[in-house]
Amino acid sequence: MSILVNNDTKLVVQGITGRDGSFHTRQMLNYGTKVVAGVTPGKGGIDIEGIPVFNTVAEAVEKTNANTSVIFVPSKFAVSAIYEAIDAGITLIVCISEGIPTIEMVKITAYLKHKDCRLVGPNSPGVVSPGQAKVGILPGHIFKKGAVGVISRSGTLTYEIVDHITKVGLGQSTCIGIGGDPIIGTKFIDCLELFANDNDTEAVVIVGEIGGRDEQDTAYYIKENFKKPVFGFVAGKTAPPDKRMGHAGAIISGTSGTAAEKVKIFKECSIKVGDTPAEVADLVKRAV
Amino acid sequence: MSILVNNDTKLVVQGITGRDGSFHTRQMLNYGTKVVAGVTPGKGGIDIEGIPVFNTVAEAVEKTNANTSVIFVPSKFAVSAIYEAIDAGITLIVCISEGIPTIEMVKITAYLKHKDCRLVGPNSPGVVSPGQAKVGILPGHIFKKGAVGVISRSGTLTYEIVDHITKVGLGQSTCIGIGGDPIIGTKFIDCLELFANDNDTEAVVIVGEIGGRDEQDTAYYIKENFKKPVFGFVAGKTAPPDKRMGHAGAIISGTSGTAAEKVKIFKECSIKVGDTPAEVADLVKRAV
Amino acid sequence: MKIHEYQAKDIFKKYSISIPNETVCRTVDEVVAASQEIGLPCVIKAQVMVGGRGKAGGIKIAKTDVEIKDYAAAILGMEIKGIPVRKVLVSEAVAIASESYLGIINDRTEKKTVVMACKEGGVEIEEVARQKPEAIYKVYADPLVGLLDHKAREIGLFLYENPKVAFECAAITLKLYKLFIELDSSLAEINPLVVDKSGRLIALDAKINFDDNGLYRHPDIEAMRDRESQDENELLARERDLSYVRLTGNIGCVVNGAGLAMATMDLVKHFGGEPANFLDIGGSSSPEKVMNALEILLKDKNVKVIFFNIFGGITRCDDVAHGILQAKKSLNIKQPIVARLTGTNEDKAMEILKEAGLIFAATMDDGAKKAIELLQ
Amino acid sequence: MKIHEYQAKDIFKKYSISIPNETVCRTVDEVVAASQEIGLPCVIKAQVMVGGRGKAGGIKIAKTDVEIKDYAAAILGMEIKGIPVRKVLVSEAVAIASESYLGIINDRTEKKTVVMACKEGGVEIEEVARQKPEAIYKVYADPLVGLLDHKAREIGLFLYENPKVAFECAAITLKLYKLFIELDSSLAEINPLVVDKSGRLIALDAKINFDDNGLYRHPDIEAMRDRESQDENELLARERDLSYVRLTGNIGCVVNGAGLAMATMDLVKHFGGEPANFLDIGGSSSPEKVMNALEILLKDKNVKVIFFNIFGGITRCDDVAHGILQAKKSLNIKQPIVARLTGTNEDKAMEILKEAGLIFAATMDDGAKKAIELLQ
Repeated sequence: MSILVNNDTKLVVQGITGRDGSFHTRQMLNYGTKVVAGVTPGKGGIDIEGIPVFNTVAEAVEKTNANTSVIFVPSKFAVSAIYEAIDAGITLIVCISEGIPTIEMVKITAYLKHKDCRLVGPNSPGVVSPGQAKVGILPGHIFKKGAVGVISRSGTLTYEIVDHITKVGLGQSTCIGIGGDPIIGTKFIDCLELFANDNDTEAVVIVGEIGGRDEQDTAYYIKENFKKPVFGFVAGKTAPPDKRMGHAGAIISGTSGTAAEKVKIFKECSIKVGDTPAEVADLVKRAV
Repeated sequence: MSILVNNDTKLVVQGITGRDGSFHTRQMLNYGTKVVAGVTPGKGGIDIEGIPVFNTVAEAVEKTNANTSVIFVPSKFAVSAIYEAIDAGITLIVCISEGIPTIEMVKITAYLKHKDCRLVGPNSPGVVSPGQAKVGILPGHIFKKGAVGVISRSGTLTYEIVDHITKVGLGQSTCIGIGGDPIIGTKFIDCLELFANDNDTEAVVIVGEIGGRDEQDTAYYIKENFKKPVFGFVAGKTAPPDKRMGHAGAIISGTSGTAAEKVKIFKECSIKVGDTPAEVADLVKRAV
Repeated sequence: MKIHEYQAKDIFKKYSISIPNETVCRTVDEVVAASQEIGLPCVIKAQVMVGGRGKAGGIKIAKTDVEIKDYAAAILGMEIKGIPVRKVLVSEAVAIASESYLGIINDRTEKKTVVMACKEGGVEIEEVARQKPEAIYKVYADPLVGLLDHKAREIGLFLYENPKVAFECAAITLKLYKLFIELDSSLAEINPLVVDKSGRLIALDAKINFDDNGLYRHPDIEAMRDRESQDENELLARERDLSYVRLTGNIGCVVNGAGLAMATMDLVKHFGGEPANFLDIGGSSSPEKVMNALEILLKDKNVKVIFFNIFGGITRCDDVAHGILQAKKSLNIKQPIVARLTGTNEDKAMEILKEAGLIFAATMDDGAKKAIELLQ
Repeated sequence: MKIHEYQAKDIFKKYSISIPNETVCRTVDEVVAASQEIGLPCVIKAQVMVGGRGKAGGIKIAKTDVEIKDYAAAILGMEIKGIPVRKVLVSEAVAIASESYLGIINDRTEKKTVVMACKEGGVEIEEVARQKPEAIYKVYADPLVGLLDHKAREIGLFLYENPKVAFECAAITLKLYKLFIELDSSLAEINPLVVDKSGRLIALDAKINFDDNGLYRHPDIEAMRDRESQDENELLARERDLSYVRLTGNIGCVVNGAGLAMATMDLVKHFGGEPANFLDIGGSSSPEKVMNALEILLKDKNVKVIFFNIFGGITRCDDVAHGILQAKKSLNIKQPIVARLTGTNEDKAMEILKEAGLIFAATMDDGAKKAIELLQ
């Protein structure tokens, strides 16, 4: 089954004519993702990698029945791209673009409230359901079809952990990079709700990091509601307070949002935590 | 049965300490309306006409279970008063205040969209269900309990027509002054939907005026959907174009929104139209 | 509230919407000076707040210095629909490649702000809406988020095939929307919006109306009100917080409430008379307000009979009666007064007025008929 | 991004939030002049962007001219948490009747802007949130409509019993919210907000942080960045579009991706080493970016070993390898380099680097361990 993206995913690439957009369109096509359309306002009519390009997402949806969008536009235009996708009736938006002001995410969240649409990201590396579809920039070759769901706030750290999971002989049902910004469309708990109902998923790995209290809230949620085994990792144990560690959301405010606090609450909620990426894969391997 | 206001109405008066607020609180109490609270920010703690005054609507609702609000605050504060009532969980707001900028009504309409709350007005004279409750400034003595629903865009013209209806020996189930502004919370059609399900209402009188196309839309709606007899009146047959006739919404734009156009469409949709207020009452009398 | 084209263009300038090079002038000499500044040919446009200026001869292109003087003199001397032309706009003659229409209003039915575009410029949009609605492309702004960029792009791509022009149009649409919202407009219109020979978009004409209910928070807009070209009675009524509109008949109407005031005019007409005005004295009317109302009413020399139609609710009939008495004394009213006063304190009113020489009416119908009879 | 108290107060002034009469000074002479202007007693406050200035002796009340000089000299000469004090704010000593806390942030969990108020001023709000959460009154702004007036009134009525003060506080709350939204703040705080003896509300201290992602649309805010008091390596990294944070260890880390960079630091520590820095070279990294990264890294003289941890995805390992080769040549790198390069084009990278004298590692764990070993 998998979650979010699968064989029914019909993808429109927003910003397909850009450097990243065209490169990853090729990568996604190679992986077998059904990329059906591209959008770059003003460039409607051309083809990229054999994919028709439209001026508007609405037109792309009308002509190709696209249901999922991936956004590769520069940060200044990403907000508009998200609204356009929502208004066009896209049901899943994966925003790779980073650098969106937080207050715009506050507004987008409110705008999404009564819409039948889910946003993953911004600043997401993408979503992959191995063997079915890859939406975003995650490198396809590290994945293997399997029963471990992965949810992560970061990009390359996700590759690292997925790679370990694959190398210990397990595979993934779906891997979601939820993005490293303080306010994101889809949080750990939202993914867990989906994984709970996905028969293909037997265990879940949560890759968290410093900043905010999403991991903490998720731990309590898991303790109360989530029946499948969950494993955790938290990056940033050595991060100093009040410094932004790359991701806009990765910042310890005073003494809150530390890795130690998150690991502690994970453990209190019976979530096994790996000290290193390799250890996470070993923990999963031993349990399933 | 009646609609909107009845014996279960528990009213909070916003702006109760003002001249109009206190005067009409007395009038509404005399009529038998269950006025349970008043609100004037900063004056919480006092009594007006024996009614406790609170600083916030939320507090009034919490302490008195008020479910309906009537707004008598100066126009500059009316927008805030409406939002406050919505946020406090009031389910019917009757806004007597006039002079609210149109764009604020555009916003309020959107804010109300997913809320369990109805707004009547602004610039409404109020709502009366004779024998049960009077919310607003309509003079109580002209009403009589009966089976005619009245919906009107104006104030004193409503009194005039209600008075005629009463004098021909009929009474009213509920009379709603929907307000004379271009954008209002509750329109003719909204009231008709409620009257359709009200067993106490056997016929409906619609008192329209120049400006906009609400009467026209309503006429088509009635033709298709509304089974009870409807009678109409349209004020402003002699109004010149492009002049605001008192009400912010009573303005003929070029050649659209004229009384002639409205009367024509009423008649096309089999709605009997009275040429004078007295004639309207006679038409109703003859039909029911 | 309406403002002149030149005032609307000043606002456009503030919002960085391109307009032609132009100057507003009050005299022929100013026009000549402006035309020398701008260069020939020049367009001279009458500044009056009514439609159909072109048809009335209020817009001319002058190609020579002689034409400039002739046209300026002609236009500055003319009346358009009864309104004397006091100012003209002297404007560069833009080389037009194409014309379209762009306008924003609040849609009463949808309860949203709507942007309307049409590939034909210079049209009367309400006429197009009636005759060829499919020619108008509409996008609605989200009331809370505003006009989203992609909606503005939709407008641009509808009007223009060239992406560069389409995106410039989208930018103008966003500016026009910003102006519309920030200034509490009820109409913001660029008609026509033109592409000049160099591919630039220019607002050739501008129309902005304002929501009267929003004016209190825009004193700078209120200050633009052209008092010269407004009816003095209407201005006076506005100052005194009364709603008054002058009509052409001879029966002066004094009514409480806008709907009833319209119905009263209609009734006078219905029974064969001609109302002289719309006049709403409002809700809680004091004797002073009645005095003020009569003073304004009587400035209209056409008024031969006065018809009071008061349905007391908040308005107390005795207040109105006192007002009538005072006015009769101080204003020396010669016209007969028909009074229909019903509702709150009507008995007291009768008592007050019993020796005032009024003609009383029991109903609106009765009052209207008596007023008409008095004219014969 | 953070700014100083005096800069935040300049912004407050623009938004009509009352602040004390005060002046920023760089020298003792300036402080003396300012104190004469303002009048004694005066408060002298160190302008450093860290908490706990008071405890560190960075805030003093001077009652005499002698104290002014002494305190000014002392504070302008001190370091607070390692940061030298270069400026002080000289401020009137406000007669305080009561102190409270008012702050605005974006709540990550609720995904809404939240206003927080507390009846105790001068507190560390995160501490209160942990210890006594019920002492904090929160109201959420509607993300699309904004902070509604009645929500601001709620804050005012929570903090103050006197309605006049409560409404003044509501007005300040709306201004602070406006500022927060318009300037892309991540924190806007008045702590303490005081009522003075005459009943007026004054922002005695001010703190505004900004969302880095929003800075591109606020060049005026970007211009407030205090380059003097920031780590020069961090500034340089920012200019070169790299994410760098200096730590105190000796193993320099070069990583692609923020999460992996943190995990790399953690791993070094896990195996007993000390990371010298956080350094994310980003996604599509060119050889130049690797060069830049190494140049910045090597400015930190504590770095004894360099650990490259690259998981190629968009980042191509061969680009990184070229960067390392170039840097080795031009920067004369003496420290040993441990390289773990996996993913896209890793084979090419190995080929490029085979004679570069690097220590290769197959995994992160392996790389971290080797780096640590090299120190011994």
